Amino acid sequence: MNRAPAPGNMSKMQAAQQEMEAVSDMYNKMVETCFKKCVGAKHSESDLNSAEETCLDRCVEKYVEAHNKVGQVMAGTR
Amino acid sequence: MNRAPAPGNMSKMQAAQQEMEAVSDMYNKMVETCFKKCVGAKHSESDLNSAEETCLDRCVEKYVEAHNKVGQVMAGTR
Amino acid sequence: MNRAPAPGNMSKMQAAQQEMEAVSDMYNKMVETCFKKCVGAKHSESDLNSAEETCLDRCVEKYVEAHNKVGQVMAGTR
Amino acid sequence: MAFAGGMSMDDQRAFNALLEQMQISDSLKMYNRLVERCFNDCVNDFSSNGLSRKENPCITRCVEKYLKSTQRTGAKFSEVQAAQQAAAGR
Amino acid sequence: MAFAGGMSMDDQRAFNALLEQMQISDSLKMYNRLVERCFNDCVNDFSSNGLSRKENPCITRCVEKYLKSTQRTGAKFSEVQAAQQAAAGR
Amino acid sequence: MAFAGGMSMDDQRAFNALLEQMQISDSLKMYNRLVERCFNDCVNDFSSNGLSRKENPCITRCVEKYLKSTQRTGAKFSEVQAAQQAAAGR
Repeated sequence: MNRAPAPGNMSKMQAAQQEMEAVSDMYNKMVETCFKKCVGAKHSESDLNSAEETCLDRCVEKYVEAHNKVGQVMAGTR
Repeated sequence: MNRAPAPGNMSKMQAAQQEMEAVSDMYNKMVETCFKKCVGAKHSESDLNSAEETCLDRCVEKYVEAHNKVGQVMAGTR
Repeated sequence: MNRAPAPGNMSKMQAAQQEMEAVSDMYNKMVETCFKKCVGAKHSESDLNSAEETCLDRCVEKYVEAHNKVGQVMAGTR
Repeated sequence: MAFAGGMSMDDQRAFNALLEQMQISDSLKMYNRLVERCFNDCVNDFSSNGLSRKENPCITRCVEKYLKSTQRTGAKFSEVQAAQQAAAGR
Repeated sequence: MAFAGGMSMDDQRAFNALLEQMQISDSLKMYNRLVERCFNDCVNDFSSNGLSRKENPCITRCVEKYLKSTQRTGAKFSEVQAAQQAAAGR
Repeated sequence: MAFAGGMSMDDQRAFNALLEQMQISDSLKMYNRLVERCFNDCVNDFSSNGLSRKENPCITRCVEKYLKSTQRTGAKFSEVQAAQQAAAGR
């Protein structure tokens, strides 16, 4: 009577974990990159101004677009 | 007869592990940051001079102070 | 009838895992470092030119040499 | 998220525990990155002890700005992901 | 590699599963680093939506160049490692 | 540290094994960071093979300086932590 998860389920969980770690890693890199590109290192204000907000929104959109594009190039389907 | 750790203990161990990993991650970032700020990239000597030593000591103190301050700001108690 | 790996084997597997992770971490840092030093950030071409290829080869050789040298210095046998 | 589809109850429970652990570990690392960034941006003078009167409020502003920035980035990311999944037809 | 020497069959099987998992996780992280690098190098203008006509081909070239570069670096690294092991006499 | 408080003997043993593993993994990563930093700071010329007569001693000095720096930083960190815990009254 083996109570351990069946191999199929085990790998399903591991695959889910790896997918989540990959999304989280991608997200963290995006946050850092967009903060650096849009907000900079001055910190004379504690609020984002509207130029920074627009920049952050576009940065996220472009980052996801770039992420998808890299996959296409790697798959040779550019 | 379940020999696995009780759930409470399990999470105690995981919490301890996560706290240790967090301290270690913080420590490693501090070492890198203070080395860059105080020692630089020249390496014409193999010893730290006394200005670099004083700088490292103050850098560690300030880093820990900043670490605590960030927690206070995040908790809204600034 | 304990089916878990014997402690000796367990640590053999963990040691193997740690060695692999260390090699992989070293390799990834080398790839990043040599790309930055030899290829740069312009990307006006999609092929490596021969100067970049030679640079990458030498960079790998030097990186491994530096890796070994650091070990010697740390062991006090310089 | 559709990650946990097709798992047994036991596996889902284990998966949720794992998820929770990852989130804690993620937020601890985020905290450390935040400290590193704001320290780097705000603290450059080591001629005296303790955070100076210029460095202290700089760190406060940096943290507040960073948190607002993460919030905005996260909201936009969810929006973009939802649009993508709608476009992919599921 | 000589890593798995002296293990039982069961342990070798577990080790291979672990190895496979590490490789998947490694290649996912590599993908993310590649995106980060090419985005950083190619995208610097946020005055309009979507990747521009300059940014788009820059990313393509960056990815292709990075992949060629990793291939070359990997091949050279294997060569150097083999030479070292031959010199060490095993 | 007060981490392991309130654990059973079995858990403490498992915890110590984990601790040891983390320390090994940490020191391997530190080694790799040290190589990366000193290579970055000392090696910038790829016009010939092998570390040059300038690069070689630069790496030696960099490693020695980095190790001294980590030692000093670690000692100071312990001191600051101890003072904090004394101030917190435990």
